[in-house]
This record gives sequence, C-alpha cells and structure tokens, in this order.
Amino acid sequence: MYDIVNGLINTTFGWNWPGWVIALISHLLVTTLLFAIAPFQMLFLTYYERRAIARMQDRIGPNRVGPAGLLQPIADGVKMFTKEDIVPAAADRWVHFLAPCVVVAPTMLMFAVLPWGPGMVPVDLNVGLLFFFAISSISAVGLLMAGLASSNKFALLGAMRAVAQMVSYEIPAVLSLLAVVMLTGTLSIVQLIEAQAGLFISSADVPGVPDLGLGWFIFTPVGLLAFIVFFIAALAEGERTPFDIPEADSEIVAGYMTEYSGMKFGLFYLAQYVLNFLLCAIAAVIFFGGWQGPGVGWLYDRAISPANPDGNWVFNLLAGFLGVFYLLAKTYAFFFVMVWLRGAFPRLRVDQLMDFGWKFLIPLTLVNIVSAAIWVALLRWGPEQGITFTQNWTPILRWGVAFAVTLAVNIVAYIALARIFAASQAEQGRIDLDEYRDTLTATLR
Amino acid sequence: MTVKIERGQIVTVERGKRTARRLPGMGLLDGMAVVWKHWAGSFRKNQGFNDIHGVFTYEYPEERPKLPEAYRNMPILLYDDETSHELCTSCFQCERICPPQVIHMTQAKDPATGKPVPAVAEFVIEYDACMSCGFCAEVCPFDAIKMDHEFELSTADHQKLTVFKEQLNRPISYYERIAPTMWAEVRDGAMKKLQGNIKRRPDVIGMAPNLAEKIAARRRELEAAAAAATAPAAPAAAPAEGRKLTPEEKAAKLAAIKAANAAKKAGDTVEPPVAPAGAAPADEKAARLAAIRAKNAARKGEAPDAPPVVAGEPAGEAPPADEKAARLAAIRAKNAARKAAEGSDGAPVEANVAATEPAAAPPAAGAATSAAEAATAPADEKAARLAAIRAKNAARKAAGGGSDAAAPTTTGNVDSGGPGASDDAALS
Amino acid sequence: MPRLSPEELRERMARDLPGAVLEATPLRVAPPPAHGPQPAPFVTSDTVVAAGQIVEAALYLRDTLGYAFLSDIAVVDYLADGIFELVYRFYTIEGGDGLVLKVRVPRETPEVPSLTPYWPGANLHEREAFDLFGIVFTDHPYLRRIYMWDEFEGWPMRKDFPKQGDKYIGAEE
Amino acid sequence: MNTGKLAFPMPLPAGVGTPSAPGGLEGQTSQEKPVRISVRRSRVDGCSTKDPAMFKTEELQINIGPQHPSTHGVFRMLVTVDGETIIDLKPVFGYLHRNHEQIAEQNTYLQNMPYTDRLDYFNSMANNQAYAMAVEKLAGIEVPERAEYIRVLMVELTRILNHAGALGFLINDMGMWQTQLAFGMREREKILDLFEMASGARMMCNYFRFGGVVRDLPPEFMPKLKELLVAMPAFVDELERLLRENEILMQRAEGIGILPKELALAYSVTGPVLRGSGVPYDIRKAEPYSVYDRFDFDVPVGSVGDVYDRFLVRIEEMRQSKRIIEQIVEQLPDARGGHINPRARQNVRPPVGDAYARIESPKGELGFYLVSDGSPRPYRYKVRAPSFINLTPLGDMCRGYKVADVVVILGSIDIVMGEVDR
Repeated sequence: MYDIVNGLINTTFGWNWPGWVIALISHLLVTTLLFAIAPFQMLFLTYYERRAIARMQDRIGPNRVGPAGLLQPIADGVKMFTKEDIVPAAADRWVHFLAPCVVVAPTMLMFAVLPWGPGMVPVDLNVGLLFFFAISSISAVGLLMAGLASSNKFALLGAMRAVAQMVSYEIPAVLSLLAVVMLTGTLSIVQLIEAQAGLFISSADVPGVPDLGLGWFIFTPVGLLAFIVFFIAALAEGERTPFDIPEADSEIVAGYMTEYSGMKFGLFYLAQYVLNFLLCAIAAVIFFGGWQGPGVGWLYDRAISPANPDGNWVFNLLAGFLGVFYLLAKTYAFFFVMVWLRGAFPRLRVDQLMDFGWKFLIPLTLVNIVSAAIWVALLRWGPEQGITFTQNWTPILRWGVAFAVTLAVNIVAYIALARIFAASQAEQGRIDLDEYRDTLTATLR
Repeated sequence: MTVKIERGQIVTVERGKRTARRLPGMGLLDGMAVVWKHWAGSFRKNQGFNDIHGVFTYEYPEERPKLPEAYRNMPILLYDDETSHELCTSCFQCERICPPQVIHMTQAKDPATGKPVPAVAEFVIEYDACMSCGFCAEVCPFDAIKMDHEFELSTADHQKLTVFKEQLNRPISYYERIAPTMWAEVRDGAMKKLQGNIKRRPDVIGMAPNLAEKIAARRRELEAAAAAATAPAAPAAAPAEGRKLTPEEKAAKLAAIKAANAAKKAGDTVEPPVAPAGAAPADEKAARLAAIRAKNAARKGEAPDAPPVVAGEPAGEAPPADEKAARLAAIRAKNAARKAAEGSDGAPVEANVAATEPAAAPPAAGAATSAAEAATAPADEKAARLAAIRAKNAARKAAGGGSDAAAPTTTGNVDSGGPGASDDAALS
Repeated sequence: MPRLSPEELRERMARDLPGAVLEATPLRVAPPPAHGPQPAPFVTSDTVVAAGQIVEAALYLRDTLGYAFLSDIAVVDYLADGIFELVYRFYTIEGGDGLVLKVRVPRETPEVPSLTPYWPGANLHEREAFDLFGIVFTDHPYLRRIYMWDEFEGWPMRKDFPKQGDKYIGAEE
Repeated sequence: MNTGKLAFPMPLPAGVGTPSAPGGLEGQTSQEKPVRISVRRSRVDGCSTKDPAMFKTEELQINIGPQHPSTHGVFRMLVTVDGETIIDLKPVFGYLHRNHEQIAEQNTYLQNMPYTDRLDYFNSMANNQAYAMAVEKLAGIEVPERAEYIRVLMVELTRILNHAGALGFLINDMGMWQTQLAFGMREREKILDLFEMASGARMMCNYFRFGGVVRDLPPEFMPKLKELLVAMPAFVDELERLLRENEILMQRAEGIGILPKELALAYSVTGPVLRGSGVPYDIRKAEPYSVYDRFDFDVPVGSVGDVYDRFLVRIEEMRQSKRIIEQIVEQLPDARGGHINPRARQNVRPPVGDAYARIESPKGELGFYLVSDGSPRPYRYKVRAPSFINLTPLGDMCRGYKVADVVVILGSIDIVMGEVDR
C-alpha cells in the first residue's frame, strides 16, 4: 500500500510529501479497509456456511432475503442489533461487558500480518507468523472472562473447555508451522509466500523450476503432514466440528455464550467467524502459497514495487486482483472443508479431544519436525554443515531423495502413531467389562 | 452369531469395522464421501419417493404441497350449491363425539310454532382447541360436516379462531373439488337426505346465512307465493301442472305435508271425507311421505320381541335394551293421542274451512282451541294450545297454497297404509 | 420353564407360599346406579395376593417360575369397595402370556411393600402410583412425587379427586 | 460377584436362544473373538473429593433441562458433576404432565383414540394399535384380516420412521450438525406422506378403529409404498456408510452407557434398549399379536449394551421392518369384503372386566390396561409407556461418564416426552 500511495502522490501528482505522511495515509487506509472487510467476511461466511451445509443436507438454505438469500446475514445483523441486551443479575457486569471486546480485538489485530496479494500486506513483520499465533491466543482470555462473568454453570463449563482446548491446540498448530519455518528459515509471512514460487517443486529448493506460483509446501511430505495437523488444530482453535466442544449446543447449550444476547452474542460470532477465516487464510498462505498462483508473479514483476519502482500501476492492480482472488479462493475452499466436516462428523468429547491433541498430534508434529530437518539437511546443507554425501547430487536428485525419505518417515509415523493412539485409547480408562457389570449389578437383590 | 427361532432368527449385530480397514481415519473419509455426494446431488430436485438425493425442500408459499384427499385439517359445514340449503340437521352427533368438546350448536326452531326443525341455527367450532381428529366428519349421518384442506389458519387474533356458521359454510362444490372420490362415495345418500330435510324446513331456515341474495330470493318467492294465495282459487291447478321447483309448488307441497299431518291425526278417530278423485301429483307425493313417516313411527313403537307397546304400560317391563325406545314410543304415542283428541273436533272443521275460504281460518282455529280446552285435562292445555296454533298455521298454508283437496286425500291414504294410525287410536 | 395359566399359578403358589393367595372376591366396579339394572360384578381370573407377601410372591415368580420381567404396575381405585388394587404384570423372556398378581389394599391405609430393591425397574412405576394414587410403598428408596410438583395436595387419579375446580384453578366454582 | 443372588434363574432361555453362550456379556463363544471395547468411565468412588491429600474439588450440581436443546422435550436431569464426570443423575419429570389417564377416564372409548396419538407423537400409529387392541380384547371385537394387515403395515412404517428420526436425533446429540437428522427426516416425510394419504393426518393419525381402520388404503397408496421400499435400503445403507465405521462416532458410542443384560431385565427396559443389551425379547416374536406370526423377520440384539449397540440394533430393525412390509405387500388380502371401517362401533360398551394389550412399539413395550364398568367410558385406563420406563436406568447408565455422554445416552434411549410425562 505504501508503494501505491507513494507512487500516486509523489510520482503521479509530484507533490513530494514526506515519507511519514505517506506511511500514515497508507496505514489509515489499510486499517479502514480491513475493519470494513472483516465484518463483511464474517457476514458472508455465515451465509456461505449455511448455504453449503444446507446443500449437504439436501436442503436449500436461506434463500428468502435478497437474491438467493444473500442479504440474510444483513437481516441477522439487524436482528442482533435490535435485540435486547440482557445481563444476568448475578453476572459480573464489567467483565461480562468486556469479554466480547477482548475476544474480538485480537482477531482484528491478526489481519495486520495477513498478506492479501503481492505487496499487499498491512505490516510485513519479520516475525509475522509468531505475531499471528501469539495474538490469537489472547482471545482465550476473553472466553474465560465470558464464562466466569456469566455466573452460569454451562458458561463456566464451556469457558473451561474453550481455554483448555485453545491452549492445548496452540501447541500442535505452532509445532506444525515450525516444520515449515525450518524449511524456509524465516518467520515472515511474506517471505514464506515468496518461497512457494515454482511448479510443484519450490524454486527455492530446486533452482530453475519454472515459476507458476505453484511451489507450495503442500507438495512436500513435510508440508502435507504439517498441513493436516495444522488444519486439525485450526478446527479446534476455531471451535469447528468435530472440535466445537466449548459451545457444544447439545451438551452445554451454547458454552460461554449462553448468557449473552443481542450484539454481544453477535460479537462472539463475529470473532469466531473472523478467526475461522483467518485460520483458513493462514493455512492457505503457508501451505498453499497464499496469493501465489499462475500469473501473479509475472504480473507483479511489471508492477510498481520496491524492487521495480518504474513499473506500471496497472500491473499492480492486476496482480493485486489476481492475488486476492487466489487467496480468497483458497480460503473459501478451506472454509468449505470446515463446513463439510461439520456436515459429516459428530463431535468428540472433551477428554478425547485432549487425548487426540496431546497424544497424537503433538508426537506427529515432532516427527514432522524431524522430517523437516532431514529435508533441510538433504536440500540445503552442504559440506560446511558436515553433509558431504549430497555434494555431487544434482538439485533435482537431492529433492527427490529428500521427498522419498520424508514421505516414508511421515507415512510410517502416521500409521504407527495412529495404531498406538488407538490402542492406548482402548486401554486407557478401560475397566474390565465383567467387573464393570458387577459394580452395576451389585445393587440388585 | 445367530440363533434360529420361529420364522426368523436372532441376530447379534456386528460391531465395529466390518473389514480390516487400511488406514485409521478411513471411516471418516467414507462419511465425507457420503456428504459430498449429497452436496453434489443437491443441485437438482428430489425426484420422488425412491430418490434419496437432491433437494427435497418445498419452497412453501410458492410451491404448495399436494394434499391427499383424505387430508383433514379443520371441520367445515357444507351447503348445497343449488338450493343453498345446509346439509346439517343439528342432530348433535358431532357435538357428542367431539373429544375436546369444541363443537357447539343450537337447533333451528320454526318461528311460528317453536317446534324444532331439522336445521341448525348456530354452529360454533373452536378451531383453537380442535384437535383435527376428524370424528365429527366420520359420525355425521348427513355428511354435512367435512374436514377442510385449508391449513393456513394462523392469526394474531385469538378470537378469530372461534368460528361461526358463516365462516364454516362451504359449498358442496368446494368439497367436491378437494375430495372428489370421497364425496362421490357419499353424494347420493347425502343429497337424498338433504331433499328430505328441505321439505321439513319452513321459511328460509337452514339456508346458508352468508348467501344473502339467495335467501332474499327465496324470501321473495315465498312472499310471492303467499300473495298469490290470496287470489281466488284460480292458481289451485297450477301446482298440478308446474312440474318442478317452482317456488309456489314447493310451498304448496310444504303446506300439503302440514295439512296432511294435521288431518292424519284428525282422521284417526274421525272418518275422513271421501278423497276426491284426481288429486294433484304433488299432493300424492306428500301423502306418500306422510304415510311412510307414520309407518316409521309405528315401527319404532313396536318392541322387537313384543307386541306394540301401549303407552300406559310401565317401562320397566320391557327388556332393558328396548327401554328407551319403548319410552320414546310411549311419549310419541301419547302426543299423537292428544293431538288426535283435539283433532277430532278441530281438524275437519279446519280442513273444510280451508277448502272453502281462507278468511274463515281464524274462527276455525278458535273453535279448535275451545274444543281442545273443553276436551282435555288442564295439564294438556299447553299441548292443546300448541296443536291449535299448528292447526291454524296449517290451515293458513293450506289456504295459501290453494291445495284445497289436500287434506282429505292424505288422510285417506294414511288410514289405509299406516299401522301407526291404529296405534294412535288404541292409545286414545 | 413351563408357561402357567392363572389357575396353575394359584395352585402352585398355594402349595409353595401358604397364605399368600387370597380369594378373589368380586368387585363392584362402580357405585351402583340409583335405578336400572345393576352392572355385573367384576370377578378377576388373576391371582390375588396378600399385600404383605407381594415381595415373596414376586420373587417366587422370578426365581422359581422364571417370570423375571416386571412389565407393569397399575393401580385401580375401586371406590365402591373402598380398596385399591395393584396389578403387577410379569413376563418371561421366553415369550408368551404373562402372569398377573393383584394386591388389594384398603383405601385408608394404602401400604404395599416396594419391589424396587429387587426390581429397580419398579422404581418409576411405584413412584407414579404414589404420585397419582397415594399408594405408599414401604422400603422404596426415593418415594417422591414424580409428575405433580412436590407441594401438590391430593392424589389426582383417585376416583374421589374433584374433577373440576381445585385450589389451583377456580376453587370457588 | 454374587451370582447366586443376582442371577435370574434362567440367564436366558435356550428355547428362544441367547446370543451369548455362557461366556457372557461380550458375546464370547468358542468361534468368535471377544468384542473388545473400552469402557471410558471414571470410577466415581475414586474421585478426588474423597481424598484429603488431593486438591479439594467441588461438586457441582447442574440442571440439564428443562429447557435444554437435547433433552428431547421438557425434561430435567439433576446432574451432580465433579469436573465433567457425572457423580449422580436424577431425572425429574412432569413438565409435560397432563394426566392423560384421568382425561381418558372422562372420555368414551372412541374419544380416547386421538388422545393416544399424543402420547408418543412420533409413533401415533403404534399407540393407536395398542389401544385398539386393548379395547378389542375387552369388548371381544374381531378385526378383519385386511385391517390387521393394514395395521401391521402402518406400525412397521412407524417403526422405520421412528428409528430414522431417533438415530438422527442421537447423532445430532453427538454433535453432527443435523445431517443425519435431515436425511432421516427426509425418509420420515415420505412415510408421513403415506400416512397422510391413508389417514388424513401426518402425525396425529387417529387411523385405527375398534375392529378395523378408518378407511381403506387409497388406490395411490400402494405404488408409493413400493417406491418407498426402493429408497429405504439405500437410505439405511447410506446411514451405515456415513456413521457406522466413523471413528468419531465409535469413540463417542462404544463403551458408553453400558447396560448389562441382567440389569436391563431388572430395570424393565424394553425395545431396542433391551435388545441392545443382548436380551432377544421382542413382543412380536415372544407373544405374537395381530398377524405378526405370518411374517419372517429377525430380531437383532446387541452384545455389549452400549450406545453403539443400540444404534446398530435400530439400524437393523429398520431393515427388518422393511422386510415385513415387503411381505405385507405380497400377502395383503385385496378382498374388500369384511368392512374395515366399523362405523357401527362408535359407541363401545365393553362388558365388565379388565384387559391388557401390549405391542412392540418402536420404543418398547407399549401396553394399555383397561378396566371396564360396563359404561361407555373406561373405568381405569393405564398406559405402560416404554419411554418412561426406559428412563429408569438413566442414572446408573450415566454415572461415571462425562457430561457430554449424558445427552448421548439419553438420545440412545430414545424418549418422547409426550409419553414419558403423559
């Protein structure tokens, strides 16, 4: 944005404004845009989810308000705003009031590091990924506030579950991303995307691969496993089925949201859907190349950018549109998968969820980190790191060997861990059936 | 594992995975595949009963469900399109069977005589408490109450759900449209009963009140008929020629029935005048009807296994099942006897007077009253007066219709055909 | 296990549980009408058991005869005779007809030993009977009202319970 | 274990056959490998509240219900939890109580028929059948053969629709967002269409009369029914594919809410819950009523008695119902003789006496106990409601499991509050 604004003001109009003014203008513009976009994302996602899941259930879904029901979320929003805001008498008023804000704020902040297109990142932090996940955990505080302040047992249970779940699933999520970070050696999201140029093989790994913007990490075994783990963890963090335990409507009514009504309830929903959107987006960014796709790189090469100040702004626009299109397409595809899972799966129980996270996902990510190390060692390291046997291999051979080895490691790890996990699940907490029957029937006379 | 038993077996259901699955998580993928199939198939409509894919939503206000004929929602009352007469005779069957007791009705009364007629004066159904069981339609012997297909009854006004006769009335053609075969099954019987009932309904009683113009038309016809009757006996021949459904004839027929009844009672004790030859066909019909009715009354009077029950007999002697019937018969017989007693004085006079000049009716009636007073005990005074009024009416109508020969004819027929007559005679 | 008819059951119980089987006296089902023929008295063909020995009789059915499935406990209020009759219904899982034990208790002191310690499935049946008829099941672990609220007074299924107007709705009517 | 005391004299009779040989509950026989399930159940007595050395935890009382999304109506469970583990559970009834029996004693026999629809409003046809059978037994009314076939047809359709709905609700309680419920409802709608064709109403059918049914099947009924019989296996197969081997469902259902065979019998539970526990007791086989002795069908039983078994038993019962319906379609006497609409029986006056009739309703044994005093109104009218009695073991089944399991166990019992509270 800075480049565009700078180009517009200083080059096109020739006003020669100082850099900080331009930075201020561009940041304000970006913030305004994001705050306008985020709620609309949420509105559209609710509509999208309802329509998609209705189709899965042989229904039509909302189709009454506006063309094909497109205005349904607006109507819902109006309903939310006009509803009475009820605060329970026994609730802690201020905490009850603050909780939705605390939940929503971090999700908005997370937009700060999300790159939408080439050169279209609000802030290119060099620790963007860390920022993203650090901020996302803050909303757990808000959830706990909501649960505690409501003085409702269901809310309390829901908040406990939510916090436990979010804290637990941060770990596999971050660990799975760690593997990717090891591949690239950077925490900057922009650089992560740029590393995914290429055609099924990242051009960073094998020089000379044509750049079609398809060198995504998902095409590597490490990235694939990391993606699976990350997506599962994202489901848990975003409280999506089968991990929507904190707000399991059939068990604890609405979890921490039980005592909220009106727009406060709406804010929780907003936070949740925005978080889902962001998680899908970040999954798209990290594993599916974000805005990378055929044509974007070619266009961006001809656009105004720090590397190429003489470019044409038309290409900026084109590259931007194409990049945003790619990103949103990927994001919505992931969201569709989330909806699909919601349509297809029951939810787990809270202890099973914990077991799954701690006993299956975390070991799996740890194995994946080992694979990532192998990958890095085979592809990047040379004699100076003490790896000599790959010295004479061509890059493509290195890549092939690394691919095969990591694939084998990951598949074996997955199957073995799944078996072990299943066995442990079967054993753990197992009471001998006869004994159990005896305890039950002992009361009979 | 299975165990054989008679006509089947006991099967222990197979738990868990049927096949050794390749990878953990395949069951989840299977489920996703099923959902995907539904998602992909949902861009077309569900094809019907044997299709399990595709959207099966009814987009309701645009797309109306096709209701089967038997569908029942709320009860409605039917009336005949042609005559605009309601089929309901207020027999109270539906009110009695209604499980939540939401049907209320009052029977129509002849304003002149106060005698109940087979029509309903007011009919109320509390739709809000109706449970749509359909019993009322099932028990109705006249097929007057049927179940509607209209289901959009929601309203913000609770009071609206107490539905009166005006809102309940639907033409038969409406019901025929929503349930053609079900109506076809009962149509003939229902229409026959309706024709019978119309004959017993004076004035505009029993006509659908929401058809104001029809009622007005009918009123005009009745008035015209009355006006025509004041003219000399010239129109007397008219009913004989005018074949069907002219209002005059209908009125005449009605009058004939009335006169016949009165005369019949009179004729029980007093030998009627000789029936003139060549009676009008319209009168003949009425006479036959009266005869049938009398016969029926007689049949009811008979206990199945005993000779005709005499009024004076104590009810207890009859077998319990027939007790009620016997008592009913006794009451009816007593009434008839009473009427006969007074009729012996009044009716011939009346009949004669009616035959010659209508203006003489009031004195005749007066004579009848006085005769009745003289003849009966004080307890029967009321009944006597009632009978007198009825006789007066009959006389007036007989005069109005111009069917001078009606009364004698009928009495003759009845006398020969009705065992009820002898019954009555015995009682008196 | 042999399937038994009520007569056989009476015979065997008279042999094995002396004193438990009572004579099934005819019951007047309803108060006699003021006039008209009297309704026939109700003579049951089922086994009538002394209230104190219902547990023994039930256990006899279960342990000796194999009628282990307690299907139903119904209460009938014979107001005219001043008794409650409890109808216990037992089945075998072999199939076939069940056996019926009937227990008659006076309306004034309706007390019956509870079967719940032996058949936990009798729990809700007995609570229902307590709630609606006021039958007191001694030894019942949790004899509380089940349908009506705890403060409710009266036993709504008894024949002498006022059918219209009570203290909750229009007492004066 | 105090086998001598507990054991019912015959564990399960050999005549009807027991699914499990002496090996016991797991269905272990010599040929079969034992069913391995894990009972994920905490030991209630070992919880930390009792141990002073541990952290002090507090027991929490939660009211699940009466206004809770998954209590299937207005039903309350007073749950004492330690963390998420159930320590105690007491069902509280009566929110839908309307004293159905008292109402019925004020009505004539026929007038009660539509009220029985409202008992278990999912299966009005089954209720109708049980009540009609009781009155017919009491008054000695014969039912023409065709009417019997139509009745059985309707009740078996009811069974399919009930199980389709019940499984959908069970899965919904497990958290699958209505997908299976929508599929089940789709099939249910088709069956309701059939009911509507025959009786005029979708749910409150009021179709049976003493000595017959209201009216004969309309001509368009049979073609539609045959179409439905094509769709039904596809639906059941799809349900199995979607859920049967789903790992999450198995996690949620296996070893949850175990009700052993002995306990199931002692608790008087009936229907799929009893059969899921491994007792092959089906009144249609045990004491065949109506024309059930003319059809071939199997009785599915479970081996462990957990939620998963009940789930599978219901699936299999839908198949068996479909089988019965196919046989009815073949055998249905098409002679219109024997008026199946007994209009004359509107005023039944049974002689003095009592009668009990029971059927295998989709939820279990549904019985009507009637005492007649010779008047047109029943002197005593008692409903033995299956969902009500099946709730008795709920506390025992839930103890030691998690809060999330309570709704699943409740869903697997399959209750309808109209019948529970009556």
